[in-house]
This record gives sequence, structure tokens and C-alpha cells, in this order.
Amino acid sequence: MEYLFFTLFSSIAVISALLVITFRNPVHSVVSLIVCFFQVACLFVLLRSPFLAGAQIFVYVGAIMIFFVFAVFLMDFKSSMAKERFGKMTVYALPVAVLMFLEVLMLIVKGPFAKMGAQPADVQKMMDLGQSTKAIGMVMFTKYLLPFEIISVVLLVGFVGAVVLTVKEKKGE
Amino acid sequence: MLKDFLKTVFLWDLVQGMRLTFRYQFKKVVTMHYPDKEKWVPYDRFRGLHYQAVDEEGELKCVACELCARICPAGVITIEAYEDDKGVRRPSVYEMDLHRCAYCGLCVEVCPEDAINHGAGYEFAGFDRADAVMSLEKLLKNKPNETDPEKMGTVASARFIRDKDGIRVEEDGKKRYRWW
Amino acid sequence: MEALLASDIFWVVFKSFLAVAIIFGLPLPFTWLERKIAGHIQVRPGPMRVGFHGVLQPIADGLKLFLKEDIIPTGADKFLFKAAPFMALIPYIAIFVAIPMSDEAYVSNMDIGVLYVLAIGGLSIYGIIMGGWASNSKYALLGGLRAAAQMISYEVAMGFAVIGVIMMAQSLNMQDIVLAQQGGFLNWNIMPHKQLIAFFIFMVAGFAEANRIPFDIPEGEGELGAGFHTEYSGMRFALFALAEYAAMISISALAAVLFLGGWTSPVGFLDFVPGIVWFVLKTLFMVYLFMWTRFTWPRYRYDQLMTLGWKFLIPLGVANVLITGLFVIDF
Amino acid sequence: MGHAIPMEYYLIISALLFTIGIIGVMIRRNVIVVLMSLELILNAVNINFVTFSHYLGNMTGRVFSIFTMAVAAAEVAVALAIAVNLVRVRKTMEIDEIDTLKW
Repeated sequence: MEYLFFTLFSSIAVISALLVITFRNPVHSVVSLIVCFFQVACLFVLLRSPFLAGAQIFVYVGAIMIFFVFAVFLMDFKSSMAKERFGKMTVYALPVAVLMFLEVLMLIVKGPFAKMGAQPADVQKMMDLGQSTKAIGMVMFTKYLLPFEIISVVLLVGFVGAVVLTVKEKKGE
Repeated sequence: MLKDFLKTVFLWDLVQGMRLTFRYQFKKVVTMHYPDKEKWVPYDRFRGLHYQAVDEEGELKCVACELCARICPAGVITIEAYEDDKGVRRPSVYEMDLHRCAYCGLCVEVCPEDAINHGAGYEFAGFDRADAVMSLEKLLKNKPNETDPEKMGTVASARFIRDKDGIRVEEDGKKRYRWW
Repeated sequence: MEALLASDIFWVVFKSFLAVAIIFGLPLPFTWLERKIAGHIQVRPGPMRVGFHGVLQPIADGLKLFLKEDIIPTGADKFLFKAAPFMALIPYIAIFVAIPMSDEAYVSNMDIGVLYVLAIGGLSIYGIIMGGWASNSKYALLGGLRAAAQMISYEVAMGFAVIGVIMMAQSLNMQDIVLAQQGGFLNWNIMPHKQLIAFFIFMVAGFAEANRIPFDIPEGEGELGAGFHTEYSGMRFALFALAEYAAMISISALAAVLFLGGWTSPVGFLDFVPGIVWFVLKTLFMVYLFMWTRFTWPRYRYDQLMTLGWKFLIPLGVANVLITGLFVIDF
Repeated sequence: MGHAIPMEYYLIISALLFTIGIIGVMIRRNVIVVLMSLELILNAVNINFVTFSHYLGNMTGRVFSIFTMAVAAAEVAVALAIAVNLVRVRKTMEIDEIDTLKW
């Protein structure tokens, strides 16, 4: 059962990710990226992290992708169409990327992670922990309180920066 | 001052508006149930569907003088005349194409014989373009205005009828009340 | 058969179908109800001709819409144009899955119930914005962009309102939130000593999320034709209308759970009434509030709407969270 | 309810998404699509974080994926602001044509 869902979610995620980089129209790319993020959220559920799945949908699908949609709509549509689907670098880039993927694959299959496996007793505990939102909150607001605060400052700076960048200066002021 | 402030804080305007519309829901409805249950009886002065008047002997009043056809700004009326046995001009064809008619009443005003008149009819929707072209027979059949001043300007109870003769709304005379 | 009844999967599928049926079935009586309420507020009877007092009117309307031609404008993005109405409707069905109707009648009792509802509820905006863009019409695009701006702004306000409730219950789970409001109407979150401000923010944001008057500027028939669904006709238009009603129903149900105590009875001696009856009554009341409001207030202007959202509701929401935090904390 | 799926599967999916993101950054010239590919990369990293957190029994990975999301949100806001400005000033979305700094 779990395998079935895993296959479904992951295959849709990969296919839609491929579509993101092949569509000529940026709006179509945005839609397939939304699908991809949604599937990743589903994978998070399979990984027993419902809170993260909710956050993924809330932040990525609900907020970040809206930014993209807005940006595409704000730009002139005809100029937002890609002139050519792929750039000149495709010939060099593809082999390099595939090689890199193969390397990572070797690392995963043959490397230290494969031997590590998972400790069954711990996993049961972790599943209970992961399902409760409390556990994440406990770690985030005690051990990682300082990073949390810094992240919020980063967010604030980011949004102020975005506003500053996009506001048109009024003449005469 | 304090009262105004409190009203602002507790959104008193919104509450008042909601209260008003809530009360309105329980008022008696004021609309006329037109085709199903009730029907409006127009006044004498109402400029509705035209009709051709007849005199006491049942003879057509129209003498086909064509004044109405001349004065009509939209060219609604077509008249062809003939001379009957008594040597009087009568219309052989008297057609009104009501698609173009604006119910301005000039034809009625100009008629020297008081033959063409405005009637009380206002239900002249049809399923065919030909329905709106009034021949002499149809004009003779059209209903003249209500003459009883008691009935004028009232809402009469009526029935909606749909049978092989078509669709119409007929008064059943059970109830009648003044609109104003 | 017994094995089927005993299996979890069967029940999950059955309940999901029930949720879908509710979302698809309820809008029919609700359109009739809305038109009746509209009529009586305007001192007229509303639909009267089809069936007894017009109860069959929605069926006639639905038939008409489904039999009409499905027009796709030239220059429209065909795939997105066809998909947009479903994108607008499906999230609300998904929301309904997480809302507990009583202590037993729920499809899924999620630990992250409220977060799930907020996250999924934000997705229906894609249907609206994509529908607006794919129509290749300036009115539709403007309506879609307005919808996006409006829903993003008000989602923030709604989130702050819900955080207050979460802090009271100390849980994201809907069941826990309802259980925290047990024991008569004095314990409901709507009471002034609990979360009245949050309820106010939630309802205003809910009106905006559901694109209902006074915040229906994405449609704005006065200035935008019909906004994002200007180019839609027939069945797809009906789906957008369905999505609007589904939004109204799910936000009403959510308000009933979060603020009106869900399935708990208002006073102790009425405990014998089944929980689901209370839930339905409360939801119906909220739906009535939606309709009542629609025919009371005029539409907001676009800038007024943004001012209300960002300069009033969100600061109020933050203040509410801070005050709630002061009272909830264990010293 | 065991956890039947081996950890490697999730890692492979994450690696696939990561590679697709890298390819997208390298071969696409549209600034919006390049930004979207970046998001894809960040998401692949998130999957890795959560997978390790789940299988190795440590909450830190989950917390960090939340941080990643926050940083991604800030990054997208700034990056899209820059992109919108670029399109306004240079009237193009092709990143190859924005090469004034190469001189």
C-alpha cells in the first residue's frame, strides 16, 4: 500500500518537475511546479511529517508560487514566452548533470547511507514524535531559538527589500 | 462624544444595517403575483393595445380616411380602402405592425371618427413575428378599456392559463384590491 | 460483505464520497435559500413558480446551465481554461474532509487539522487566477489578479485569527479544539472573554476568502463584467458557482467548529440531542449570516478592501495573539 | 504499519529532483523558469532533510526544512523583485541578454 502511494507521488513529482523545465510558456511551468510541490508534500506525509506537509503546501504552494504567478502576469506575456526552448549550453550541460546524478546515485546505493539503515526501535519512536506537532515546536523553540529568530529577521529583510526594489520612484520627490 | 466612540468601536452602523434587513424579512411582500395569482387592471387613460371601435349598430366606425396612417411617425398602419354597398368608404385592409409602434397615441388623437382607440391590453408578447401584426379582425376583438371606475387601477385575482388557445392570464373576479 | 464493512479502506472511501456528495448536493438548496432570503429582505417573495414556493428552481437552473453550450474563447489557453473550475472547487471538498461533524462523524481526524484546512483552503485561488488568465480577456485577468491579492491578504488575517483559537486549545487537532470548548455556550470561543475579536477577524476574512459580498471585487460585475468568470459559460460557470457555495459552506462549518463549539450543545440539559444536529444548526446559522450580509452591505472598493485587510485586520489579529498569549501562558 | 520503503528510495527521488533543477538552471534562459528550477533544488534538499530526520531519528532535519522554507520565501521575494525590475528596464526575460556586468 505504502509502496503504491510512494510510486504514485514520486513519479508524478518527477514528471511534473521535468515538465517545469520543458514547457515554453512560463505559466504552464508554474502550474506543473505547483503539482510537483504538492506531490513533495504528499511524500512528507509518507515520511510521517504531517506538519511539514502542511507547511510545504502553505508556504510553497500557497505563497511562493503565487509570487511566481504574479511575476509572470506582471510581465508582458509575449516577452515572457521563451524565444528558444533551450539555450546554447544544453549540449554541455546535460552530460554534466547526468554524470552528477549518477555520482550521487552511486553515493546513495554504495555509500555510507546504505549501510546505516534505520534502527527499528528508534523509528517507532520517531514516527510518534514526527506526527506530533509539539515535538517540532519543542526543538525549534528551545535548541534552535536563535536560528529561528535570525530566520525571521531574514524574512523581514527580504520582504522589505522586495518592496524597495519594485516600488517605482515618484518624480519630484 | 463617548457614545460616538463606543458606537465606532462596536461597529454600531453595521449592527443597525443588519437589524434593518433582518426586520424586512418578516414584512409582508409588496410585489404583485402577476401571472400566477394577480393581474393589474389599467386606468381608462392607459395607452395599451389598440382596438377598432364600432357604433351602436355594430358597424365599423372607420372610414379609411388614412389620417392615422399619414400621421404615424413609424409607419405602423397600412390601409387599403373600398366602397361598400351604402357608398361609404371602408377599409378592406387595416394592418398595424406593432413591432414598430411606440404607443405615442397620435393615430388615436387624429382620428376624426374615434374609430381607432387605445385599449387596456398589455399582454401582447408572442411566439411569432406574425403575432404582433394586427389585422382588422384582431383589432376588433381586442379588449376596450375598463369603464367601471371602481375597477380601474386595481389588482384583480387572476389565473394563469396555458391551453391549446395559447397562454393568457384571465381574471377570475374572486378578489380585487387597490394598489395604492 | 462483513469483511468489506470491517475494512478501514472501505469506510475511508465511503466517508470521502459522502463529503463529496455533501459539497455537490448542498449548493442546490442553498441557492434556493439565498434567493428566498434575498427576496424577503427586498420585500418580495423570491422564486415562486417552479415547484412549491420555487423549491425546484435550482434544479431548473442547474439543468439549464448543464445543457448550455460550453464556449471556449479563441486565444484562450485551452487546458488551463478547462481545468480552472475544478482547481477552484476541489480544495473545498478537501477541506470538508478534515472538519469533524461530531465526535464520531468525521472523515479524517488529523493532528494538523487546522493547518491543513488553512493550507488547502488557500489553493482554490489558483482556480480563480488561472481561470482569469486563461480566458485571454482583460476583465478576467484583472478579476483574477484582484482575487489573488485579496485572498493572499486575507489569508494572513485568517491565520492570525485561527492562531488565537489554537492557543486556547493548545492543539492543531479539530477534535481537541472542540473539546476545549465543551460545557455550555459560555465556553465557546465566540464569547467575549475568549476569542470574540478572533471570531470577528475570521468572519471578515472568511467573507473575503469566499469572494462574497461585501468583498466580491474579483467578480465586481459593476466594473469588471463578471470578473474572473466573464468568459465562462454553461457547466464550467456552474462549477465556479458551486465553488463559491462550497467555500461558503466550508468556512461556515469551520467557524462552527472553531468558534461556536462544534458539535457541543449550548446548554447542559440539551445534551441528549445528537452532536451532529448542533453542528448542522450552527453551520446553517453561519450560512444564513453569509446570505444576510450579502443583501445588507454594498461592495467595498478595491483600495478600501486592502486598507481594511492590511491596516486594520492584521494588526488587530497580531494584538489578539499577543493578548491571548498573555492569558494562556503558565506563570 | 511498518516503514516498508527503504531510505534510499527517498534519496533517489530527491537526487532526481535536484538534477532536474540543476539542468533547468543550466539550459533554460528564461529568468522565471531559472528561479523555479532553484526552488526545485531547494525542495529536493528539503526531502533529504526530512528523510534523514525520519530514518535517523533526529528532529533537527525537520526543523531545518522549515528554515529552508522561510529562506526560500525570502529569496523568492527578492529574486522576483529583481526579475520584474529587469524586465521593466531591459525589456527582456532572457538571462543571456542581461550581460552588462561581463565587460
